[in-house]
Amino acid sequence: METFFDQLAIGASTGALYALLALALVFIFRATDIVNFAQGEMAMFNTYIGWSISRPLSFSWIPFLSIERHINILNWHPEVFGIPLFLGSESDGSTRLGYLLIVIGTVAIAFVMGGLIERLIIRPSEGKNLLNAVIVTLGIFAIVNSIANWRYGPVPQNYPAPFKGNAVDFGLFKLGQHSLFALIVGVAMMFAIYVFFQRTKLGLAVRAAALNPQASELMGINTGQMLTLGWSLAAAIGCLAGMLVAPSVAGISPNLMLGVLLYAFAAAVLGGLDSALGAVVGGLAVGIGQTMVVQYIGSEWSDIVAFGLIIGILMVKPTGIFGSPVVKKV
Amino acid sequence: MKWHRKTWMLALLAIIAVLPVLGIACGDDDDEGDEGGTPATTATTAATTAGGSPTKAATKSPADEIANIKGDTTGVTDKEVKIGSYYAKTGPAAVYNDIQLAWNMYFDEVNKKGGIAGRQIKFIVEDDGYNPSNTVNVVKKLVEQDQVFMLFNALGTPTGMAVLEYVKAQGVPSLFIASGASKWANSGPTIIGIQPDYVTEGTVLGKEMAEKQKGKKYGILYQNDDFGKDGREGLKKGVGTALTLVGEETYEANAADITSQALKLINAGAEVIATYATPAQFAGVLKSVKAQGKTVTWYSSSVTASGSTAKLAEGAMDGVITAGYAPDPTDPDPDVQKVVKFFKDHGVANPTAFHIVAWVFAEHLERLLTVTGKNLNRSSLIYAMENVAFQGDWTSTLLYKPTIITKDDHRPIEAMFIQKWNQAAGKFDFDVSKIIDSETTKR
Amino acid sequence: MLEVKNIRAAYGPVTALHDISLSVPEGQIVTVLGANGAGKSTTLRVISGLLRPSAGTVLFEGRPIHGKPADWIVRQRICHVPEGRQIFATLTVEANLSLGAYTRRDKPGIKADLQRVFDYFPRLAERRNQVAGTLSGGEQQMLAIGRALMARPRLLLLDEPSLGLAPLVVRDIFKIIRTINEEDRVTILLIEQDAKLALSVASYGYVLETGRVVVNEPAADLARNETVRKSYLGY
Amino acid sequence: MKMTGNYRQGIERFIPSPAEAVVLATLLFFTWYLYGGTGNDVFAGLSTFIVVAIAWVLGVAIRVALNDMRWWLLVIALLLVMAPWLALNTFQIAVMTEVLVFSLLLHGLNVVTGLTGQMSLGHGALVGLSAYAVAILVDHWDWPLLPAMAAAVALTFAFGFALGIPALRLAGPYLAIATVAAALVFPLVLKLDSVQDYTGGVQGLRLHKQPQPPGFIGGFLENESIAKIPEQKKFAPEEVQVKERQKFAQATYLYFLCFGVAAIGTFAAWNLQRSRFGRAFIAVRDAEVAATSMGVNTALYKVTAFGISALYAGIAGALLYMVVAFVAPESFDLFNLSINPIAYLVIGGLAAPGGAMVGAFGYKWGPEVIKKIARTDTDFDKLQGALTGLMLIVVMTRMPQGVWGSLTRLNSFSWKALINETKAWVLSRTIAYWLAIALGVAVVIAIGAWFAPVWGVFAAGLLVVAPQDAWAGVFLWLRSLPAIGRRRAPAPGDAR
Repeated sequence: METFFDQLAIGASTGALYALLALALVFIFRATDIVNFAQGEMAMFNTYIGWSISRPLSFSWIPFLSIERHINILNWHPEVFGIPLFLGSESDGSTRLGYLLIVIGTVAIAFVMGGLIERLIIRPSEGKNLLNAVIVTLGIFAIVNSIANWRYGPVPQNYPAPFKGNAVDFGLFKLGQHSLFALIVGVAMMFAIYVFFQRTKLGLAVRAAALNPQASELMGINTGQMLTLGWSLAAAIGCLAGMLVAPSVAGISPNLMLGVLLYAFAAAVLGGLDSALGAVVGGLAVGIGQTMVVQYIGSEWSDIVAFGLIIGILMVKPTGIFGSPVVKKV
Repeated sequence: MKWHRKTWMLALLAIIAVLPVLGIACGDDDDEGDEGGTPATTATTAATTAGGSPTKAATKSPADEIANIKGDTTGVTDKEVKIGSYYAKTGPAAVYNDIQLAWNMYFDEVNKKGGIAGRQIKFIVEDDGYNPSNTVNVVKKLVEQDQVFMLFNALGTPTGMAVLEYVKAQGVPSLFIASGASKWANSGPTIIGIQPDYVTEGTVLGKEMAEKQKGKKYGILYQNDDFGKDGREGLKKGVGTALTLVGEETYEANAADITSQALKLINAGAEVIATYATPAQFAGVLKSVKAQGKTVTWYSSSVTASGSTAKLAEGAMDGVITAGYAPDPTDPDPDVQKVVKFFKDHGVANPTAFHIVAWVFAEHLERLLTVTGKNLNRSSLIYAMENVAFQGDWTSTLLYKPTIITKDDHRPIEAMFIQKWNQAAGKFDFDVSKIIDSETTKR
Repeated sequence: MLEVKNIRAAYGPVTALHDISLSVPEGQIVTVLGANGAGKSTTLRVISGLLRPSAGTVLFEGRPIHGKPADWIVRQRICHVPEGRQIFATLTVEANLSLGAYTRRDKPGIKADLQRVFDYFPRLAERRNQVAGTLSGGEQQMLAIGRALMARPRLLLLDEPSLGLAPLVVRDIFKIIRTINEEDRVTILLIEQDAKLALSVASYGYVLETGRVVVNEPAADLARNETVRKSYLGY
Repeated sequence: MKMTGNYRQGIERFIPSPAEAVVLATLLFFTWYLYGGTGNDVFAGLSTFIVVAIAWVLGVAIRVALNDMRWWLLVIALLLVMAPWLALNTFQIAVMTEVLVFSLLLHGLNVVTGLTGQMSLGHGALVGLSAYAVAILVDHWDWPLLPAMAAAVALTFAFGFALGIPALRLAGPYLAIATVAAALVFPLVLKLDSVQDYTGGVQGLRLHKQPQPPGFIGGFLENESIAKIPEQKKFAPEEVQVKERQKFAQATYLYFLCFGVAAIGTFAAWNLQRSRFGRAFIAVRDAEVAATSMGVNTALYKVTAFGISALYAGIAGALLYMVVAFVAPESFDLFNLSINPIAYLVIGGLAAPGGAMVGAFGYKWGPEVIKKIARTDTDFDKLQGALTGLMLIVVMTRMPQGVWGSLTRLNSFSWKALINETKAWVLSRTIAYWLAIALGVAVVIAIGAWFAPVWGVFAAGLLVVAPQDAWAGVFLWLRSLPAIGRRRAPAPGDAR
């Protein structure tokens, strides 16, 4: 039984990572009706940006300001559970931005970049064949991947995890602190997305713009802005996902998301592409399913069974477990 | 003029009738034609490549003999020699691309000093994305379009396997292949690997386990490809019956997380886990197993034996035992540090173990080309490699034992050592006197 | 209130409107009649900003609105109930209605208007939590009109509200259209195939033929007009 | 196919349409690339300019001389027949052979995606299934190649029908992911310990005996006046030359084998589209419910579409194994054979046999050209992916119907209309807008100054993949950008 719970815990922590990216996929699908293949790569690139700003700070570019004096100015180091929020001193004496600042900064950059991508690349291809938009996202995939490969190199880099301590003991099983954090973020995000789409006017407008752009314009909704907002928010969610994936897979590399994206797709589809709850449930199901297959069937069967099951479930429920049925129009 | 459907059909039927039908209809008799045809061509090649050297070797020393061997000089001029290679520049295997960049830096330096025997060394490195069907394409391009003289240090086992027969049939030397498959050692004169093969390496690691961990239970965790499967084979051979095997687990190269496999082994009672995994995955599993509060002794392949893996593992690598054949950049040895400085001077911020091995590989090629000298052709090159260049005590500056290559021994680097990562000191601990010449472990 | 002057518009190479001018005085119902393809819907699309005219002007209270984006025009409180209703099929009735009030910020006002729409269309109140796609054709038309009312329009553009509906339902809807016009003082530009019905509520009428205005007269005169009677009224 | 409508008059006759320019520039770039053009020199960009200029002139010449698309087809067919002699070496013949093989795969995809509107991202598995079936039959049971290929194609065809059944229940993205799952599982199954004896596991399977040209054909092709050997080997000893000639004969023979099959396949695809079947497929795509009510058995047609496309994929797989003579699980990764073909099909042009041909050409040659451009610096070759992505995006946004689609709509492009629209667009913006753009440009330039290579790569990429953007001004692209904060208000002509 201990084995079972151990595997359950590991599966849940991998599943949490799938769920995070799946949430971004669900978000963009609901907001724009597009299946975004570049979601993982955008997340990867934004994570790299997070990585760049998390490196030791150098203040040498500020004239007439010694490092010490500068740090004294910002010498306010509030901590939550031992994580420096704004600035932290490392054991080697260097100063880094605190985790909270890194997250805020990176998510902000991701938000802007998502919007820019929508405006500059997706917009011109809009209103044509849906397949075109999908191919454009494949193009973004290739561009982002190769720019990351070129700027940062293929070698994995260390990425800071907010919680580094030992696993939390739940009696039956232990869950790594970071995995627990990822799970909590995932569930919180799921609720946030639910509230955004179901309970806010803006979320409703975003959905309407995706459902029927023309009618939305007649409601006074600026559909262009809604699409941009959808991409921005999806990029921000993906970026959060990337920042949580990177520490758990031992570092960030341009291929960070290759091992996650397909499972995230599987998770999103399994749960139903338009359901945030489905993304989380699907992510956990895929993650736990994989570990259970490793434990009880054999490791070489893990992906075969996982993907086979997804096909099987889709046969029974064609729009995933929580997905709403597709409306066929005449 | 109007094109009716009939016209189209007639035109197409004509094509259909003339070309493939005739061709395929006759396709069956080429069974015999082929048997007859291929040996004939091979015979011609053999005549050109061998050049009658063995008979004359008796009168002159092998070194003098090189100058007289005639052979295929494709890709060689007086000023330049064109050498091809393929690496993955994208995808998960792109981490190894640093090796190629590093030996390019090495030869840039050589070229600046006038090249070798008056020739500039020009590399054409193609990107195959570690996909064997792409490799077939890029090697065809290198051989048939770019007309390279030879292939050097091409990356990968599945990729190499895909083109092995083609490269052999074309008579293009493919030397010092960057892969630890045991197959290279017996694939004919024109093919040779460079590093200790994974079966041998696994055997060395397994013997170490048999010695130090006698009577315990162990499990194997390996990547589901040639690399992992060769390693597994060697490990099992080396361990023999000294330890009890509780399970073998595998994972796909792009897996995000392989902790589940490790936990299965630990929960089955394994006290020792031997892994054939790549650095990122290995570091990940070390970290999460540690976070789960489980303790286990890790043995791992030379692929993960580097300070950068330890960095990724964030302290969880302490005490991991690996096999190795080249030093890590963290090694304080002055020769190693000189090489590290060389790469730092060439704009590499953090030279890794890849840069070290690239240096070693490059030295081998430089040695071979230097020994072959002015009369460079495919036959003389192979002759020089098998009979002159790596016979005595020539040792790469970064290795501990001489490299030996003969006609019957196509395993260049064979000396290995066992090392243990020391987290506090930030380097590997190992005993130079205890270097295992895997010559002894040869099958 | 609305002044359309010499507009011209095209879909690709096909010119749909050659030269249309019409005006809608405040507080009245103006109807546009015409056969299929005469350019009625296109005229409305130009007014509501879904289509940019290639020439001509559209003035709303003396200010030009042509070429402005649709969502800006909605904020001038010109609401368009499009042909084919265009409701959000997968959203609930209530969500559809609240989208109608997207441009408004006054919560109490929205609430009151919601109540008013439910008063007009009690069927919608019964089905407020139902997914709009499951409503019947008549209910969907009610929803589309109700949704437009949620924006508290000053000018309402109605495109064929009777299309595909049972005669009884049509009568109900036209009753409400008149109420909206009289009680809420909403100016209405109505497009209708059923000329008799349209002329019964309208005060002024235009007849379009292949993208041109051929007749414009007060509704009462129009009903008496020989050609109109022959081609559109059928007697 | 005959170009109809009012033919362009006056000065406009001398301006190639965007699609035409792209195709011509690409063709010319190939010529330049094949015959000793150096992508390695710093002036690659400049050379490209020259090529584009030549393309322009040639475009005008072709437009004036031939205003009938059918002649283009004839020229293309002729070029294809001549390909082994136009190619410089056997490698290029081999690539052309693969172009033919892939055109079959794309024809198949076209039936499912282009005609029937079902997105399948799992065709790699079908290709692999067929290739492996041939390999196992030949390797394990010593079947002769030809019957093995026939059996494999039949097997794949049957399997395709089976794959079509899930398609009945799944829609859009769900179907896409289900097929992705199938494509992912396929190579993993090959590596299972239990089937390793047959599939060769990770090592894959090799074809030891590629078909040799039979006696007289071989003799003909090896003939000194027929066979081509590489420049570098012209002065080599006789036996080397003989060997090169044999290589040429072998490569050419394989090429024509595939040419025959591809010709039949293309013809069949072209016919299929115009047949009752093709129209039914399109009906299923465009209005499924309406089609059902008109008595079209949509289920049957969907499954048939999958079956036909599997037939094509099977033929492609069997030929691929014959040509490459090697299969391994890693060959069937998701992007290589499942996703990229779809991307290139859409680039070539959906729902048109010509589109599949163009797509196959781009699929095999695009990366070669991009490699050529990218290798101006060791650092640049890492940006190959970026160039490919840029090409996808530019084609998809500028030519939504694909290259072929744009070619067949040559007349709808009007230079005058473009200028008018651009003028209107410029005038409709405010000063603040232009200031914002200027600021943006300044920022981009600043970044460009920082990582200078970006400029070279992107400019070269733009020049080659979208010359119309390069000279018709970035305007074309800017025009498609919306005003700040909103979507472009629909212009007359935007069919909504």
